[in-house]
Amino acid sequence: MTGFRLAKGGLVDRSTALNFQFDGKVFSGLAGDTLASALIANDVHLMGRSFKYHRPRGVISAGSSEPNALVELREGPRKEANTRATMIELYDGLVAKSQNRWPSLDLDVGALNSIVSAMFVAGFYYKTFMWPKSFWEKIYEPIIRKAAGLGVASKEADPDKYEKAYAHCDLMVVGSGPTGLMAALAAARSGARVILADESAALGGSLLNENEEIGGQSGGDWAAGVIAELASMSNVTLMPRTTIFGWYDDNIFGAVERVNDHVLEPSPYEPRQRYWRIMAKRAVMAAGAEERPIVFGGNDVPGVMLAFAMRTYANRYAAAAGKSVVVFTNNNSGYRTARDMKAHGVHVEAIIDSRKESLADASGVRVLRGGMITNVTGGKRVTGVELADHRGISCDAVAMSGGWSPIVNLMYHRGAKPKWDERIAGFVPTNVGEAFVAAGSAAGKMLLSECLADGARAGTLKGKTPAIPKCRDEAFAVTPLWWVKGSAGKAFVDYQNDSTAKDLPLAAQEGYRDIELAKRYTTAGMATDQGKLGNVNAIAILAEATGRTMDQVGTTTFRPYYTPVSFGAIAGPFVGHHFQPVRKTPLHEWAEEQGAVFVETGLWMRSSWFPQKREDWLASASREVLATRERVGLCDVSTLGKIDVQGNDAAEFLNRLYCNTFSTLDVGKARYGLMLREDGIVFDDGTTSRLAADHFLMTTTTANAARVMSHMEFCHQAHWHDLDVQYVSVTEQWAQMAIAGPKARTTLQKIVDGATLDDASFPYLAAKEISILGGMTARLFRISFSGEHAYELAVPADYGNMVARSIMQAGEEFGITPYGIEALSIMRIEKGHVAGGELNGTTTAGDLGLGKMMSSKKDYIGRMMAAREGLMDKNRQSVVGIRPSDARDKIRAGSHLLKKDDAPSMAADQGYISSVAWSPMLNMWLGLALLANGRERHGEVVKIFDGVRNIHMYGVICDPMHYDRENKKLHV
Amino acid sequence: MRINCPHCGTRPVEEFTFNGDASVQRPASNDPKTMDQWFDYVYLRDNPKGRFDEYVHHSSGCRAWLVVTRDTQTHEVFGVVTARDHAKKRVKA
Amino acid sequence: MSDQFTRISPLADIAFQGRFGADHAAPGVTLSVQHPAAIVAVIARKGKAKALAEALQNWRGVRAQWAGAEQYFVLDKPFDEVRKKLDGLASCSDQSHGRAIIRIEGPKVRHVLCKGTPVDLHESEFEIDRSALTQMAHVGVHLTRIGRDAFELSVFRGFSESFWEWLTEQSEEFGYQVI
Amino acid sequence: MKYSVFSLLKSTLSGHKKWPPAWRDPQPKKDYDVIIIGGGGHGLATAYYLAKVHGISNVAVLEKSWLGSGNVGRNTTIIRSNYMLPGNNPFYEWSMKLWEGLEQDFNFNAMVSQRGVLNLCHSDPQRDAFARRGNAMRIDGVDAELLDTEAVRDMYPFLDFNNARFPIKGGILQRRGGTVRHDAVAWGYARGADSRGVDIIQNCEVTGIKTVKGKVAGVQTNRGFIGCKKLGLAAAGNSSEVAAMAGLKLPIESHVLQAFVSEGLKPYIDGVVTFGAGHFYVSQSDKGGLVFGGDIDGYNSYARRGNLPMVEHVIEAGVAMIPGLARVRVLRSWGGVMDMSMDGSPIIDKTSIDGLYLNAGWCYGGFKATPASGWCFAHTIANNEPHKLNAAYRLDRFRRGYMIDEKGQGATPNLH
Repeated sequence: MTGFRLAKGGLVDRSTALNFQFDGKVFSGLAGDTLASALIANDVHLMGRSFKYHRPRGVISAGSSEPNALVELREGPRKEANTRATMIELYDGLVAKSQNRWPSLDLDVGALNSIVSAMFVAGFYYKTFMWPKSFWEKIYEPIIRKAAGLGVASKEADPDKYEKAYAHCDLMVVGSGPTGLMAALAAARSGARVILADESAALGGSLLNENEEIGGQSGGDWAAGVIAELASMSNVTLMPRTTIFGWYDDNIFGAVERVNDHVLEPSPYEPRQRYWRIMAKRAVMAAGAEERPIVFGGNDVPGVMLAFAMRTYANRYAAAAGKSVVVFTNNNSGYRTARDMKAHGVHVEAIIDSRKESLADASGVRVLRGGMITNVTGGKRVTGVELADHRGISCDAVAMSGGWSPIVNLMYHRGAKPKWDERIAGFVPTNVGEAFVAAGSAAGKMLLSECLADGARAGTLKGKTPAIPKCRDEAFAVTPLWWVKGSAGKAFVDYQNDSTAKDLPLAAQEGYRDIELAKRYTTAGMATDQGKLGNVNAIAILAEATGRTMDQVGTTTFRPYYTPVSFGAIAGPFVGHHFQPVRKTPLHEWAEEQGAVFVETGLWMRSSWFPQKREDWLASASREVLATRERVGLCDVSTLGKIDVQGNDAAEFLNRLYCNTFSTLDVGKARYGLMLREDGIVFDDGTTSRLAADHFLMTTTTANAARVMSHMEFCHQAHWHDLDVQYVSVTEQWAQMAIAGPKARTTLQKIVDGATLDDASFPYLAAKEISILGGMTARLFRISFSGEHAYELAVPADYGNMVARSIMQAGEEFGITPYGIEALSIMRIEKGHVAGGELNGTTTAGDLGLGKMMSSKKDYIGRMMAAREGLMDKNRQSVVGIRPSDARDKIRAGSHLLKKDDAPSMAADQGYISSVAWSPMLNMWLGLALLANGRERHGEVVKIFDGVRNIHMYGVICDPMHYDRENKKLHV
Repeated sequence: MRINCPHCGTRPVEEFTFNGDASVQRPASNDPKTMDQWFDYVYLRDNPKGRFDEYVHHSSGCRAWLVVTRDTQTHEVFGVVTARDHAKKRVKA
Repeated sequence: MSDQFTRISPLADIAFQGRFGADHAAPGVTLSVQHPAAIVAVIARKGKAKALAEALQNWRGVRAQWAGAEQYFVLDKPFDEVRKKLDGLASCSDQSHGRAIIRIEGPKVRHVLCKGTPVDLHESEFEIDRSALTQMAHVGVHLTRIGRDAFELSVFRGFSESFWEWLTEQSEEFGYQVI
Repeated sequence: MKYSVFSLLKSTLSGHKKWPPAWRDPQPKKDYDVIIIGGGGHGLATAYYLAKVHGISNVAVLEKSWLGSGNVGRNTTIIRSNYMLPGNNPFYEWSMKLWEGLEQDFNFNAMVSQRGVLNLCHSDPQRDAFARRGNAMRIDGVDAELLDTEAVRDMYPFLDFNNARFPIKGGILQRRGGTVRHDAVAWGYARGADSRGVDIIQNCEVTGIKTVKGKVAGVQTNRGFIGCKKLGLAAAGNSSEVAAMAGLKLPIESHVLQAFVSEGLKPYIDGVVTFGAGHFYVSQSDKGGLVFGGDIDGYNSYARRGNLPMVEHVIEAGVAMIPGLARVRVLRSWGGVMDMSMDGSPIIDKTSIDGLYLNAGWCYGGFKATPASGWCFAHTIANNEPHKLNAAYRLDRFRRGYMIDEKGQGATPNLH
């Protein structure tokens, strides 16, 4: 043995040395090491500080349950806090730092908390820090927040990628130890689709850590043989480095595969981690059992660790936790560790067995039966132990085993609870249904032979169960020992959160008797290991303090995540600009050519304005409005929802959906329609055209397109299935552009084939198929949102950019100008047309001034509820126009309105400004507002309250139609 | 949670949108005397702990509206029919 | 109809030919943008579902892909011809420009697609010529298996660029080729 | 024993052996003046204010499980009063005022921490809507600030300002908003109510409501019949089930809302921030965990657990808002059952049954309302008439057409 690296054995690759840094110091480890094993091999045990008292802490476990040895791994944007040293596969160039200490791990000022720790009992903060009142936020809380927390997380974007995927299988096996391998083998040989997942880098589970014998070979060799067979089968998927973190309804499992956490940087084509949703017809829980600590004085001094962990470091990683070891146990595991350590040449001082009697094989190591460790000496490293009989034993490491807890967390993610089994002194699974069964030690089967047989049974979906190989069993016997009562110093139940054995009885004494209350009051079980190591001890101590049984106290609720999961994995590739897909219109390229500034509108990118030179948005939009109102403008309106409605009952269907009537609409004509929700509130509006007796083209607002479609599907399928009507979204089929302005007709006429666009053949609200550009079939609608003489032209999407360019060319002589939705918005506000600001899900047709559209001759969605008292109330807010009293003032959307002489208060509130625009036509700011009893108040001067911008002024209420009230321009 | 869409087969819950109690039925009459029925239909909901019939839209699949019978505590799905068949059956009954 | 006009695919600016991603010997998947003569959404009129299904089955040389209850996408024949042929049986809507179709094939095709769809595409569960409506990467996808290791993915044209970006990124680890 | 630094010091010297129980564990009496069903935040607060404000202390709070086991023990701890509509705004502001004096009032440190609630906006219409909301607050004297992008960047430079799909265009900030240690609210109210004579009876499940001639007479429980003159239902999440015992059908659906906490971190984010282009909000607890959540799962449920699609939806939005979160790990998720009402607003009212009162429909906003809800419900029960602060929360508002719909989603509970 050189230092603490054992001379022989282990699964590490002695030919590959890896350099790494911990707290700035360079160390060397071996391929196959974890960071924890490499540090232990370098005689580094102090790896972290605890949460509350900042106690020095070393590694406790050798797996994912580790509560103490948490480090900040990597640097810069790849830095990740709280990473378990026990799960970090060593790679060359690894950089890690200890955390929750200042200024250094060795000298941590926070450890002063320990001195006043007598006061810091469970719940102390609920009883103090209340005076003076202002001190909590200014003084106490900032100090607590700074001292609390664990690692420091990066605030920079992660340079690595993540992926998501779905998987399906007949059988998923969680855990690849003896049980899991047998289960997978049984299912795989019958031809079933099998997934075998294990959180470790290597498959084999405990067989990699323990000295076992199966089928005449070592456990490791047997496992390698089974894994090779499984790997050769096309119906088997092996998933090492994959943690099943949660069980969800209908046997869907969430999992994270750590694809590239074991390398310095992933390849550019591969993700760091991959998130899986595994849909398993059946699953087997074969994750084994977790060893428990014993609660005794100083059970947290670096060098004290679980017995299983100590022998794992020796057997698998060839790392000795010490040179002279004491074992403290209440079951056979301690003996196993003593034997293994002795075989590795480590001196074992004694086995302290809390039981008066035991038959376990100590292989010549001194056994102190009925012994108790009351204290561990040493601050940052074990120097010895003190026993209840005041004897002292010098040593540099302590192995402890308080018994075993089946790892069943996943099985209780859907609400069931485990039950206490006295025989193994652990909570074992209850039946949660045939789709998810526990096997092996996860089911409380503590002998290797039982595990192999149980795994084979659980994995047999059809046909014969495979033969069970013979093996050597280690006897299992345990007598509970939870808490060494005469402990000197602190005895920890929850290491990371510093909950001690005394906290739980105190919680009970104060009334927090329920395990859930005790957990919340003491924080035991709430650390990053979620109580994997400490919860059973906490339950036992609480049971004793309150005179209840283990089952009466019960467990806290098991919940995802089995181990913590990175945000990145769950977010997958949908981050940054890829958070949501981008939806582009068929005229996007044309708009880009015209210099459009795009704006996110839902998922769409819409052209917002088309600046020239150094115009800002207002100058650009104003110019676009003037050009359109004086000459002609072209606007992309492709995002409006378009739904093809066909069938013999299409007209009847529309009659029932809209509050106004569509059955009377002539073929070749368009009509504005208003849809209500069933509660009588306005849902959506748009222009719908009749293309044939049994064929309509409905348009919806951009925002509501999908909801209108769902609504139609619901109404048809759930209410009116007898109607002969078919409908499909054709939004994406058409590039649609508005051509508006006095020169719209002349511009369009230049590209239309044959037809003449005069008022006789193409009057206002005409809607017809035409031919353009010498043979392209298009649809032309004479409708207007801007208030100008305007058309909307729809052409098949792939031709959109070409047609838009042709129109620009045709209109060039008239000064055609592209305009965006800013200009569109200005023009609709000038015209008093309602849009999103007014169609806000709380307004009625009456509020919008559209009450007359509501037919009284037919049934339609929303008709009845619209008649309720509250929806007819004359004091409801209705749409009005508003202008500043002083034409130089700028009014702003979101301002509230008060009576001219009222002081601000909610009670006096009269409404608010819903939409605002600078009107280049009227040379002032103007808007639409929702005002109580608004239609009766045209001409009234109101106070405009804009408290968030601290700008207040007066305004005049007017008709919503600010511009061209006679609609003359429609017919220019 | 997975739902067996009669048209598409079994799909996970992310493909579906829920719209609640399917026991409600849109009244046939517009007579103001039926206001109580309308109020019940629009606003009151069966909300049992246990077996529940609900409207579900296969919004990211075939876009059929379904009536799913499901346990609201265990989320177990007992049965699925299309809303169309559900409505037809109700007319007969 | 407008055959003399040049159609510009929404993927024209992004689906460049070539070899991309990880450099394995052979590409894991091969992607190509498809341009069927037409895509017609066909929905049975009331009471005509069976007759429609039969008419489509008996119409030689036409691909009719299932697209929901009593609905199909009919490919390859011009819209007017489809409409005339199915007159009285179905309502037809032209979607030729509304959807973009990407073919993806190769030994890793299922490995790529399982990153998007929850549909089990294992041969034993999803046979050739079968279609599904599903969602991948927040985009609605009409998916058809056209061969053992070949699928067509049809999406609304407005999403096609985003979808292409996602699909190619998922293919990178296997190496992919665009033809 | 009054909690103070002095009592803590004194107890430390005696080894903490003398701390009395925070509340008794009484046997139910034969009858009470008032029974409250539900030992959560609202029920305990109601009992506290019945005793403290109205002098009614012959009160029992019946809790079917452990006290605070409902939504008060499983929320994301946020308090705010940034409402827009007249029916809501004064009520929530009253709640905020009660929070501000709560700890001294009930002698329990609930860690009321006004570190600010910031809602982000990502479009011009959204900013206009925020201005409307902010002005509705300011018009009634409630604090609200409209921030532009730069002001948001100054506060939280690590939000995604570089590569966002939906760029941050500003936000609305309520500095008086913040967080409260949620369990401690239940404990503080329980201790305060208990010390004023209220019986808090845990593990006592109501199985039936007895009425005589249209008047409440008492409740059947798993611990026998308990009589009462007045009965208050404060069992949000289960309101429909409890109300059904009295033959009432409610405008409510029960839905599951998931919440999450990350591993503990050194101070990362100071206040509460809400994403405006998806469902995500986050704050950091005093212990260091990032506490966050998003939207309800969307299907009716009484299970206190959800499914993965909403987990993904929330966490995608989280990383979209704060790219650095990618390497932070989420530790635990859980679920609570919400009363989703038909307009997204609650009900605090009398019912058609004499002596039966209803406190329900909190959607996922019940925690911040706890003090005012208890205060108003106590008033309503004591006076048999709502206080003007809860006058809009009437049960008949749907029938009459006076909904309080902040989101404008209508009678679709899972969209509120």
